[in-house]
Amino acid sequence: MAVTEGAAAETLDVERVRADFPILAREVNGRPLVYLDSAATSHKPQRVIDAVADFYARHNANAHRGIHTLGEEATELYEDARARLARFFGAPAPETIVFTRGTTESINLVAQGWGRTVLREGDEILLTEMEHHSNIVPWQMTVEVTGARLRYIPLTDDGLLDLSGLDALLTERTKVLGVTGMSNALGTITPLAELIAAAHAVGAVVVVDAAQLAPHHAIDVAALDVDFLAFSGHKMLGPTSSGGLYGKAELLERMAPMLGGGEMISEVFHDHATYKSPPYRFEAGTMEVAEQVGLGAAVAYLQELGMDAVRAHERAITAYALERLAEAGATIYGPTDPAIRGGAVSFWYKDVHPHDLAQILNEEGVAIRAGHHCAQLVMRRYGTPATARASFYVYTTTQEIDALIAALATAEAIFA
Amino acid sequence: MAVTEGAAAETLDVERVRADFPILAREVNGRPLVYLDSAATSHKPQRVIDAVADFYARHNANAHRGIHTLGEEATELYEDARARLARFFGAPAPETIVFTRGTTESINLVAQGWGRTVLREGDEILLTEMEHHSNIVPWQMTVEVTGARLRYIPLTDDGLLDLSGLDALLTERTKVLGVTGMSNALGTITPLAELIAAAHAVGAVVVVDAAQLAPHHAIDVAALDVDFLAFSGHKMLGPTSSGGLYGKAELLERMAPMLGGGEMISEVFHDHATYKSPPYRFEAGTMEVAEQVGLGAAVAYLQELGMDAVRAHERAITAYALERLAEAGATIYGPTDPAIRGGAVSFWYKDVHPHDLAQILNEEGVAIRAGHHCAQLVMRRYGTPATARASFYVYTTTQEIDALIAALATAEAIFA
Amino acid sequence: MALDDIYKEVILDHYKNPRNKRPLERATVSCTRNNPLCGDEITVLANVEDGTLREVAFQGAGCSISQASASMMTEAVAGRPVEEALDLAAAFRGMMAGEVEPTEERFGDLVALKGVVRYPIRIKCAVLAWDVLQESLAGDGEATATSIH
Amino acid sequence: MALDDIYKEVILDHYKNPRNKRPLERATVSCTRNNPLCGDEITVLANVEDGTLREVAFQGAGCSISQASASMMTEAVAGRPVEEALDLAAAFRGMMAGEVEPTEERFGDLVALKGVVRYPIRIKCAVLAWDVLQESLAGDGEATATSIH
Ligand SMILES: Cc1ncc(COP(=O)(O)O)c(C=O)c1O
Ligand SMILES: Cc1ncc(COP(=O)(O)O)c(C=O)c1O
Repeated sequence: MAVTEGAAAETLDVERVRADFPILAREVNGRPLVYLDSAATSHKPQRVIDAVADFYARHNANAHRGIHTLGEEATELYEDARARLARFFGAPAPETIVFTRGTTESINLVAQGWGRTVLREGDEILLTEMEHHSNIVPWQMTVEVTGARLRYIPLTDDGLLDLSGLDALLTERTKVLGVTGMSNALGTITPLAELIAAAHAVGAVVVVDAAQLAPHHAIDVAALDVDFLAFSGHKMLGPTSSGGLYGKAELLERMAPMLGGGEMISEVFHDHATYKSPPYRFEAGTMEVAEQVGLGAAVAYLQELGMDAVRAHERAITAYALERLAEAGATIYGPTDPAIRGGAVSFWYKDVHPHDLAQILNEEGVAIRAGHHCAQLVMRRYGTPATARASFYVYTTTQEIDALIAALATAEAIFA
Repeated sequence: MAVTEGAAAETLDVERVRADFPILAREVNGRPLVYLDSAATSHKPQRVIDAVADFYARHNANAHRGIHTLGEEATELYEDARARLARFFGAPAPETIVFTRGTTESINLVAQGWGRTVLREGDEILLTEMEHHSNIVPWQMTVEVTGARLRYIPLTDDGLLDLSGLDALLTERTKVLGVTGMSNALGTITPLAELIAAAHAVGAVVVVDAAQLAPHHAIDVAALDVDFLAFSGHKMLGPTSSGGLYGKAELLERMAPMLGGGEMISEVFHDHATYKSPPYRFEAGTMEVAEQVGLGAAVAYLQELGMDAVRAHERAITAYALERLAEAGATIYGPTDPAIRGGAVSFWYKDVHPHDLAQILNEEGVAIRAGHHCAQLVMRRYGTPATARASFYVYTTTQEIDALIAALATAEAIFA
Repeated sequence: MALDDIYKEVILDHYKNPRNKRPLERATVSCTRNNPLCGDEITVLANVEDGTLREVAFQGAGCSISQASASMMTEAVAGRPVEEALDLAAAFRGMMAGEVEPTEERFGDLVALKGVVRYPIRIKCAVLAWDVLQESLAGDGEATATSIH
Repeated sequence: MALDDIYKEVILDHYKNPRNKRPLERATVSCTRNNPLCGDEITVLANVEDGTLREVAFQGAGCSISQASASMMTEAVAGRPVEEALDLAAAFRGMMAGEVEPTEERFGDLVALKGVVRYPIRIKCAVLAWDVLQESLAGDGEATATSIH
């Protein structure tokens, strides 16, 4: 299995991990910060903060431009980050990793650069109803230009993909299957290997939104045989504006650039230009150099923790949270088996509207997210405008879950 | 005049300025770093490095998402940066500033979001031959989709725009004039006020590439009456992956998004989505939050120096460099009057190829850039594949120019 | 405790027992808008005759702040000339921006929402109903899905 | 001084007095490519008969490294079977990647370029002519503007 889960995964020493994250020393409203919003963005270990600062203080230059020493150092740091990401994801070569600002830009790049080149009227793009807006809207925009058609895999009542009608949805008209590796709204981990095999059987290309999966799970793109995989650095301990797109070399080769400009060209004439080979064809203008270097440091940190241990911790803390939330009387959205879900837990607590709940919890230092989580199709499917969501990462403790549960009582008292 | 140059500009205390930039303490090849490549990217004062680090260490959260305290702080810092940039550029409202990763992305946003919406076959896009590839290739891509036609304002032998034939080039067919405020390859400062008036007289919209102008010159978009203005944070003391696009509100309102995804939408349905108002319509997914916060700190720093003093320093150091380079026997590309040019000086030194020159200078700690500077039309116009370029900023000293001149002698000795 | 500022009795009362939350058959204008942050949706319906808001109602679901604000709004503007209702909307927006003094004379029950000023994101919840009212009175009150933020 | 490593006599000699820098009327293959970093352009022309490079020439302008490398290359591969020329190209690339021992026996004058390994960006200058040679021998030697980087 490509999403590996070590049977004998080591566990994290969470207290030691926490010491690496300066923001966890913060207080909010006079209480210790209990940050349960890592699915929105993760915090950054000191090492990542230092990598960015150090880049500016010692190696700052534009990458791939200068002959001078700083230019060479910056280029090397930037390309080292690319190589590290390639290894992290099991990609065959660094050149299969295109740097982008994150998942949203990566999916737009596929939907435009590949989708608009390849898709025709009559073609179908198959998504799922649990996709984040970032894996829906770019395809809607591509549909407008190409005349292809969007279809959706529906959801079961308990938050899984309903694959019972897959044969009718996934046909030789299907040219793309866009699917999240893990839902940010439901926590669901999707059966990627199975979906990819089914898609390939009809000749469709698979675009995986790994924004939520990548931070918690070892991913091996080669073993998975995935065609494109999008990820966000800021959700996996890296800086904002870091991330990228893995793409199979032969697909990247056929892809048109989405942005034109400096450094992605080979030659520019008055009326046309020729472009570089991937990945540079897709990296127009000055890139997020310091940020990708910071992401390299984040990935190195994750590698040291060990992705098996990271996943084991997520699974354990999620199991604990699900149990405590159920005890407290919360309604959970999404699967309740920690083996097939990640650490983003959507819920309603009694009748307290998520906005009110988030506000009241914040007063106790507990940070959760309230809203539609950029997944309005999910909200509509389950008949609610919004949910409250608690999400976890390597620094989350059971004591923090306890703090969440305790704070729920305050909310109940106000709204009783 | 909108690009103001104070008659009695204060001057910079360059030594004090230098103390703010940690990288300037670096040595390269055993010599003090002499960084003459600020047109590629500027260095960052400690304050900017700290602003980014501080964001991660104390306020890190996704902007515009959370109800919790960190989310509110992150949102406030991000929007404060927007408001500061609006003031810095004399923009009427923060909402007229769209955040992007920099000039290249900004121009692509206009060329796609506005250009593809508005341009038709028969329409013309007028550029200049001194544009950076980032203000050429996005328009070529738009031409491919819309059938509009590209035309170019030619250059005079001494590196200015040749406006003698402007009446024939700028006609009622012209829907866009794309022009740089300052050429990165020639140093030329263009007569923006005049060009904007002429373009508006025929109903064309003006897109100014301010990548090089913004770092050195006070710009007042309202006084200039410019329609769109693109800028890069990393060239004006800010982090990589910061910058934006100013656009007149009524133009932004008509513009289609370039990227779809989370947070730029109002409502998402299976088959379509509705979008937010500008600027949020154009900010899909998690943005470069820490970076724009860092850019806010950079702009605050520039404001404290005073843009008149910044420009006065650029002018003085450029005058000195031009004089010394001419004495040394270098051939200058571009105008030689410091009043109408900025501090990016392209040259050939005797017969030493720019690549060789840059390499040899680097051995002495002097960092210059060699190449076509993403301006191949300029190179072709003046019949050279490449030039050497020395470029200056607030921390550049006359002693550094002297070091450059001294190092030229080494090159001459090797190639004599 | 700080939360008292925003979860006051009067707000909770309007939330739990919303006034004028019902269909309005005689509505001459109506408008539906959502808060893109949370997906909450509010419809405002009004019966305007001779430039006066004869009846005002609302529908939709949302958090306590948006529901209470909508409920109080229907009471505050019903029976008033359109001009006055729009003035009050502007004043309310001013109070939320911290620019208009939150006086009992001017705002009545609505003054209870003044604590929301301290929570920038919740301000959107508080003004949602007022935005929708304004849009419906602006004439283009068709229930389209244009956003407000 | 470190620069000696790269600006050796032999390199400067080939730069100042390039060998085989001329048109080649009997050329059976030719290819032009540019280095996108600096805009330097090199054309390689060769007369291939019976699988052997009878004559090899180059044209174009560039820095000392790219010009010297091209000049040395024309000397090194002329008269050799295509196979051998391609092997040498691969070996040269290996030397530039620091993976192939830079021996005089194998590389002759070309060994002078070994110092370039320390300057990653200049490696592109050194291999440019070899890339172009390879492409022209690969058959699709039309002078198109595909990039190499
Ligand atoms: C004049 C000009 N325009 C555009 C750009 C592109 O800016 P960026 O690389 O920050 O997108 C540059 C910088 O290289 C420039 O000098
Ligand atoms: C499942 C999923 N996909 C896509 C995204 C978008 O990622 P980003 O905002 O980093 O572009 C997110 C994050 O919000 C997500 O959770």
